[in-house]
Amino acid sequence: MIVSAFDLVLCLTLVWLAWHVLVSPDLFRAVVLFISFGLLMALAWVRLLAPDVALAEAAIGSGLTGALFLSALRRLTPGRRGERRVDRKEGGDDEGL
Amino acid sequence: MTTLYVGLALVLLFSVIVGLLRIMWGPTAADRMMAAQLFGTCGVAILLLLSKGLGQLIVEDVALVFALLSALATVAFVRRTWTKEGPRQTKRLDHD
Amino acid sequence: MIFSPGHVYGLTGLLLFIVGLAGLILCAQLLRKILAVNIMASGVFLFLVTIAHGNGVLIDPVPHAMVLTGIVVSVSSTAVALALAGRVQDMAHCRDLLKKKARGEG
Amino acid sequence: MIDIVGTFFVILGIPFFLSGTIGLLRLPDIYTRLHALTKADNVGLGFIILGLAIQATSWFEVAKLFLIWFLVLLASATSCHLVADAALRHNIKPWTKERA
Repeated sequence: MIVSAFDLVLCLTLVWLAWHVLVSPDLFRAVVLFISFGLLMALAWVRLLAPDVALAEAAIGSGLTGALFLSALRRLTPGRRGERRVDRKEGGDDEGL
Repeated sequence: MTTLYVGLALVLLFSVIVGLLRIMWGPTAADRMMAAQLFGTCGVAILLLLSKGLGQLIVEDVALVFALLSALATVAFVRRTWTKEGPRQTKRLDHD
Repeated sequence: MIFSPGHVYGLTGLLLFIVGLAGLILCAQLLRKILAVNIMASGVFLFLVTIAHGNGVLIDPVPHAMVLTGIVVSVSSTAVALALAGRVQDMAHCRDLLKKKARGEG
Repeated sequence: MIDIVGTFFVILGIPFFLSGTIGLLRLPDIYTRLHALTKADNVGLGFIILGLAIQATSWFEVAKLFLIWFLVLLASATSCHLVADAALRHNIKPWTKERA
């Protein structure tokens, strides 16, 4: 019973995260949401009795992919100085989806 | 036993979900990154509780890898994304 | 037990694939397209592992091996795609398919 | 008996995690949030690991659990320092009562 509640909450969170990765106006926020998505995927693998896949996902999916996206983000964001883009005090901008 | 430990893992999962709010609001980039760091620690705890609750000892190894690599994303963020100087790409284009 | 994990996770994998596909088609920014492809890949992996899980008694190891290989392949192809996106931005001076300017206040 | 003590410690760790999350949401600026996050979570994880180590079946498992805790401590100390340092270099002023 409690186990299926865990499954349900985890799956809803995964879908919610995937949706917000794609619709959030700020690219940096999308990347951070994607990193947390990877972390929660590892929990899903554990629940599906696949600890080997969970091991690979924990190493590659959350660690390496997150670092890759974060270091590519700097190059792919507009503006002459990256920190003005990433470090805005107010909420996200509305430059397309 | 299973009910208790998976229930505690569920409580921690809810705490992660509430922490998502900081990623959504976070005024600065560092706030968002710190929330992701919280997820790393919470993920380790959830994995340990699940390993005890479901009786899968090997899941502790997954928690070990999580703990080992949880700093990687933050280090990449501080060193590559949130730096002061301009994009490195402009420099390289000048050389070309 | 109300839901078997097979139902829940299989449905989630399907939903992730659909959401990722929609994002891949609808989003204009290159980085977001790469994120969408990653989400699609996660959906496919989730579905495969759910098939392997079955009813939780006998677990098929072949889809696990495929998913392990797929995770490694997807991270390398992500790296290549990110490098290509950076190259496209530098050469075409636009960072998405709507031709927004890459440099300057855009 | 051992199970009861171990479970007690595991349950004791949960409020620290919750306080870390609440601190992340409610504290006013990034430095205070860093403080709440790294301290509360590490103590919470420490209690959980202590509780699980009490119930562990082998010394190898105990060593593995404490290795996990050590790695998390190392990672969170490193990343907390790095983020606070970067935030100072970005001229983010620490919160004071007057400017609230």
